[in-house]
Amino acid sequence: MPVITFREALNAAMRNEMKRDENVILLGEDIAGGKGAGGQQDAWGGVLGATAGLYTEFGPDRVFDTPISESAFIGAAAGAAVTGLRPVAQLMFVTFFGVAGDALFNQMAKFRYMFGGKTKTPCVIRTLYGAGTGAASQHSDCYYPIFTHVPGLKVVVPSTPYEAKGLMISAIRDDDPVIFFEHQAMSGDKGEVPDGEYTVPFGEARVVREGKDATVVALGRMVQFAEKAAEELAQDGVECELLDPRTASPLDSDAILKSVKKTGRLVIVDESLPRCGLASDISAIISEQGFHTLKAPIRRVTPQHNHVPFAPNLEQAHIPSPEKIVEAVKSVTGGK
Amino acid sequence: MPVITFREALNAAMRNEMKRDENVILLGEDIAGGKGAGGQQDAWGGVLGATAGLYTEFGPDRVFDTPISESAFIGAAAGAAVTGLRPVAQLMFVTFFGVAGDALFNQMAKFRYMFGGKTKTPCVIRTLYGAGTGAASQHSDCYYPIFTHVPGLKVVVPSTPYEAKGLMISAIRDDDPVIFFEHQAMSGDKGEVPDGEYTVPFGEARVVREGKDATVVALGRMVQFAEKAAEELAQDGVECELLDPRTASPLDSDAILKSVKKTGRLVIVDESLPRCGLASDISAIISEQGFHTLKAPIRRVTPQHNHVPFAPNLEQAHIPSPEKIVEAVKSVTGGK
Amino acid sequence: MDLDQEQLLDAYRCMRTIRMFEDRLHDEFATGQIPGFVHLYAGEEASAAGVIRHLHADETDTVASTHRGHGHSIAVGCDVKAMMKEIYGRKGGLCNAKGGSMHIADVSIGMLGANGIVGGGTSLSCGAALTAKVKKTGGVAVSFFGDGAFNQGMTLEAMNFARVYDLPVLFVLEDNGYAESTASSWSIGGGDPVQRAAGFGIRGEKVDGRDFFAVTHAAGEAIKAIRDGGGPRFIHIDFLRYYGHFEGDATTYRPKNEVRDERKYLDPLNLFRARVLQGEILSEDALNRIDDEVASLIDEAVDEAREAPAPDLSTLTTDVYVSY
Amino acid sequence: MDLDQEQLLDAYRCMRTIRMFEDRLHDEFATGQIPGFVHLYAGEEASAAGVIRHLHADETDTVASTHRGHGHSIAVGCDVKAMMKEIYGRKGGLCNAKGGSMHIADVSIGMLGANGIVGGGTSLSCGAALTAKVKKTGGVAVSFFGDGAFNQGMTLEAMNFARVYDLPVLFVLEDNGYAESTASSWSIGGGDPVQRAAGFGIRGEKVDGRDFFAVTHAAGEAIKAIRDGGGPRFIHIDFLRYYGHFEGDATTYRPKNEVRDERKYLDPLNLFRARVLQGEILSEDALNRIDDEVASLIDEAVDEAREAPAPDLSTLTTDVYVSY
Ligand SMILES: Cc1ncc(C[n+]2csc(CCOP(=O)(O)OP(=O)(O)O)c2C)c(N)n1
Ligand SMILES: Cc1ncc(C[n+]2csc(CCOP(=O)(O)OP(=O)(O)O)c2C)c(N)n1
Ligand SMILES: [Mg+2]
Ligand SMILES: [Mg+2]
Repeated sequence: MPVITFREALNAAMRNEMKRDENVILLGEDIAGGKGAGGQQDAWGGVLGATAGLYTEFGPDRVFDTPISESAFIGAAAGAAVTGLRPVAQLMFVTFFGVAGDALFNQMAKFRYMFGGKTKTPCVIRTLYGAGTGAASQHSDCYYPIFTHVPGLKVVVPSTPYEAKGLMISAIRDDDPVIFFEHQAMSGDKGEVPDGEYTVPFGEARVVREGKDATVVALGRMVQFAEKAAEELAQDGVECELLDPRTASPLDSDAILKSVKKTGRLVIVDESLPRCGLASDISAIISEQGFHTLKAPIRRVTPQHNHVPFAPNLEQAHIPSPEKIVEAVKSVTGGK
Repeated sequence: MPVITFREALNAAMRNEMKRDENVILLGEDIAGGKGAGGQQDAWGGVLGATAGLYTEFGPDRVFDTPISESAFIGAAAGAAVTGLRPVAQLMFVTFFGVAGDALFNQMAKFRYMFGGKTKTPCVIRTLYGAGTGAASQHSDCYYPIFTHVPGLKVVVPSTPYEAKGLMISAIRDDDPVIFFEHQAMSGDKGEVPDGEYTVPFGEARVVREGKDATVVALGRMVQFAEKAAEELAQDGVECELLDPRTASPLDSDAILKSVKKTGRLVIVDESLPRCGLASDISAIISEQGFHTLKAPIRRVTPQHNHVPFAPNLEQAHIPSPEKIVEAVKSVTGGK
Repeated sequence: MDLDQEQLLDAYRCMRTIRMFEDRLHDEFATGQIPGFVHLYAGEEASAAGVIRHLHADETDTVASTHRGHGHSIAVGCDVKAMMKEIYGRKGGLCNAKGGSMHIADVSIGMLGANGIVGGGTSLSCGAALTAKVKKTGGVAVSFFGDGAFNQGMTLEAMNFARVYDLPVLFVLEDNGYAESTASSWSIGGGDPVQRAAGFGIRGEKVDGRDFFAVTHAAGEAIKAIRDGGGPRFIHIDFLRYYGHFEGDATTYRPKNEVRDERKYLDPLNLFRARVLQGEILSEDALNRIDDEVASLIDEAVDEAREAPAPDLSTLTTDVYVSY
Repeated sequence: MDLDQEQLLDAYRCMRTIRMFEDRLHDEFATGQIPGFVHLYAGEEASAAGVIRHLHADETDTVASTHRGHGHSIAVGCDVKAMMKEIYGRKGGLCNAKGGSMHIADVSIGMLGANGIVGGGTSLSCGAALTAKVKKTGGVAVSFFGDGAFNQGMTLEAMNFARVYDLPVLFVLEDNGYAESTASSWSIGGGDPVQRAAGFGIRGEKVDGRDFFAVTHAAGEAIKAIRDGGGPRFIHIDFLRYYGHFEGDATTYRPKNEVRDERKYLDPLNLFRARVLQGEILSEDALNRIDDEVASLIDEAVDEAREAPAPDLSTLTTDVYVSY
């Protein structure tokens, strides 16, 4: 199978859907690049290159570079979606939701409900998130819990290039607004990705690894850290069952419950912040529904309640690490 | 003790602080009212009247009606706070955070951290929240979990006029940005409130009622519903210990843990949405730290994962009710 | 006058329906039976009627409205009875009683919704215009917003966005003198909305909102230019709202007698009648007949709304997603 | 020319410090030792130097900056060595290594921060101006923002807000030709920023950003008018950035030789030198001495930054709140 990067996988998914459905359009800042400039057109392909070449291939009526006007173009994505297009818009970094919040939370998320089910809003908002690149407090947030909180939105947090491609195709075909989180530190990560089209479902957790001693739930970039931890733990005889929920909303709580029923132990690894974060959310759901199967407290491995710092050593200390995951799993399995 | 409304209690707190400290200013849409108009000035005193009379008393250099420009005036509050004022700005309804999100989450919340502790941002953002008035999806949200998620902000959710006055005085004197949630359906609620100045602390839960059978945590408007439920339960011999955390951030998890140690049971009543909401957050913290004291699963009484509907019967069904609280408590105390 | 009799009668019916709908809601609200916030459009009828009559009846032309959305909804052609049920929060409401007054919508005919967020509709119109552009439908997106909304960054961003892509958007500033209790003469820095639009490269014009003929002339010209591919246009419509900001507003911020005089001398319906009667273009009978028909329609709408049951409780959690 | 020798030397030192700081960072970044995003200000020196020299050294006058904030920070008087440590992410950084290049600030001298959010600083300036107004400090708040930021609703809202309260804000549009790879000639609808400002009732002027003297003259006049109580002003400064949007940008969107020609013929430092030497106002020696002094300062700053230790891990969770 071809080995390509995360960004190439996303690119392939968007290209596939743009070919398949002429209602799919792209919007965002410098997603082509060079708009109005005297040099090369399609010069950027988005800030990390995931949309490279799509302007050249599909032209200016399908790929729209925008001014720095998030509320206008995210709002336009919502307005275009209810009137018949399937826009894929990029909110460059999720932190910038601060300037597009109305369109995201109060318009696209609410249309269908407020209008009594009489409309649909098929759009995808791609956005970069996550720490690890030295981008500091205003370019490293993991705000998917905020989007998960709000009904009407679906929230996708892919963990590998394979997943990213299949989930992006699903997202574009979905009839609801989907917020698609791309970890900036994973953009160059490589993985096996088939050439053809395929979808990966929403709301169905992926069993990354089977095990009987403890359930570990991780999503996005944390999946690879949890895999490392699980390998290390396996050497000590602790077999983790690792689940990747793929989507934070909808959440496949059944799969987690099922696994916890088997293992009796749950560790949730999440790069988002601890207060009202996704780890808390999963913890609450599982402890409510799976209380009697739990043999130890649910442990959450998350950053602490602070913003993402700039200095590399602080930043690394901020992010959950394989070591912290190992420690957390051991604490619930009794050190074994 | 004088009996006054929630709105009057807030008014008294702001008046007190404006007298005490000339750096306290007010900003917001129609917080005085009549700006530039040919009729009465100070005609509104804010959308629910909480700032009535303050313009007349303190004048145009302390009370600023604003255009409908939330990002400008909430951002201005942040900028004024770092340069020496103590602004109290009103984001009319918390749903409107969508148009002021940047100033709230990415500026005021992050300054101190990003600047290495070398500044402080003493400002208060007052905001209306909550269902129950038929205001529908875009005027009824309870988005305090979103603010609780973000470090650097303090989040206050008062439950009575007495609490509101003391917490507002604390908020204005606080050196960090404080988001102050006022339930729109409680604005006319009355309670005993002393005339003089007093503060109510952040991060210290109030024991509303003592009991040994189950701990009930509720905040904001849910406190009165939980009190009703507790009275009803007491008639059936179930004694609830009711805690009002007062502030969602900081959260007094110690007080909750202590109570749960005694009762072994926890029900969290929260008007905010279930996913990544405050009930989930409290549940996760207590189940992690108090696992071995819990005799039953933690139950959350919250709305379901949908927006606030318009029709009164749907809206009532959406909000947690005393009946649902009674049922939840009984489910964890074994029906007793 | 380039409208034929039928068009004139339609325009009058539209304005009269709006007026009676709003006047009646004003009375009904006072009885305490209507939940939530209600913002009435009375006094502003010539804007909705004069602009929207230039749009096609299908969904290719669209309207994005505001919290004060009844007038636009009626002019687009929303079912008046279903609107009334919606506002009463009853089963059969246009949005199944989930939206209420502030969220009335019928996307199937291009009515993209009233909006609880001031300025929220302007970017939606850019999106609808993008659809028209990409699908080459020839459609125009009309965005109505108030004087208060004109100071909201979203609105200003949307104007620039529409300009750089030459989107077919008509921006209509409904300047009714106030945003809540704040005077538009104060809140709009510089005081010249047409100049502000020009600052985004958008040509605009100011019209007297009491004069249906002035409005519809300006809108017709602008919409034609937009359909011809000229990109966005702007109209600044100037008038006064008759009622408070919302029902319940004591309106003490207004100069005494402001509304009394406005209603007496400058009522757009009276001015319309005077104009068409003076020129003997329409008969008084024909106009009165419309008044009667509309009165019956509104009576029926209120009766049906009052009698309609509340929506089923099972609908509380439906319609959040298409699938989940 | 209304600047005395000392003022001219100061201005030159400011520009030279910025240039050398940025050129050096460009080289250092290439070595891979600097984390995160770095946006360089080279080519734009006359703006920071020409505007900020009119501000008082204390905290009553303020500057809100952008992601491209090194130049403004240096001009305000931030400690250059502490800035360098900050950018390297080391102990002793101006923001204790928590902010990095995009968040450099020193509020104690009125530098309200670089800003990772495009347009984020404009409303902060309104707040600083409010402080000046309420406390009657006579202070002026300068808000720098780029051509991209000029299309961001927050910026436009802030301009209106400043106007309606006559706030002492100077809005400085630094139009360096591009927002990332997007040309400002395309993104700014209407193409005339001064007219856009006029649409908010704010008087503005366009100046050539290569010409320090033109900039400082325009800024001086505007700041004087603001201090005299005239409310906000606007300046549109026009130039080109020399490096990519951020370090690592291949800049293929630029016409070939655009920067080469710009540097060769229009470098603001060269133009400054030519002007003062031609008039024999300053000696070449004096200027060269400054070049040498600045070169040493930057060398030392880089050496010290490289040698400084990483910040203590214990600081990860501090400084979130004053108290919690
Ligand atoms: C973003 C936002 N801010 C504030 C409000 C509260 N609000 C509702 S209507 C209104 C006044 C709107 O004024 P204008 O745009 O002139 O419209 P009008 O009511 O006059 O029709 C305000 C402030 C809101 N709904 N949304
Ligand atoms: C709200 C927001 N949108 C997008 C970005 C990403 N971004 C960072 S700098 C930049 C370009 C800014 O252009 P301009 O304002 O002209 O400033 P310049 O970089 O040219 O100095 C963009 C799009 C951001 N930081 N914030
Ligand atoms: Mg108005
Ligand atoms: Mg630029």
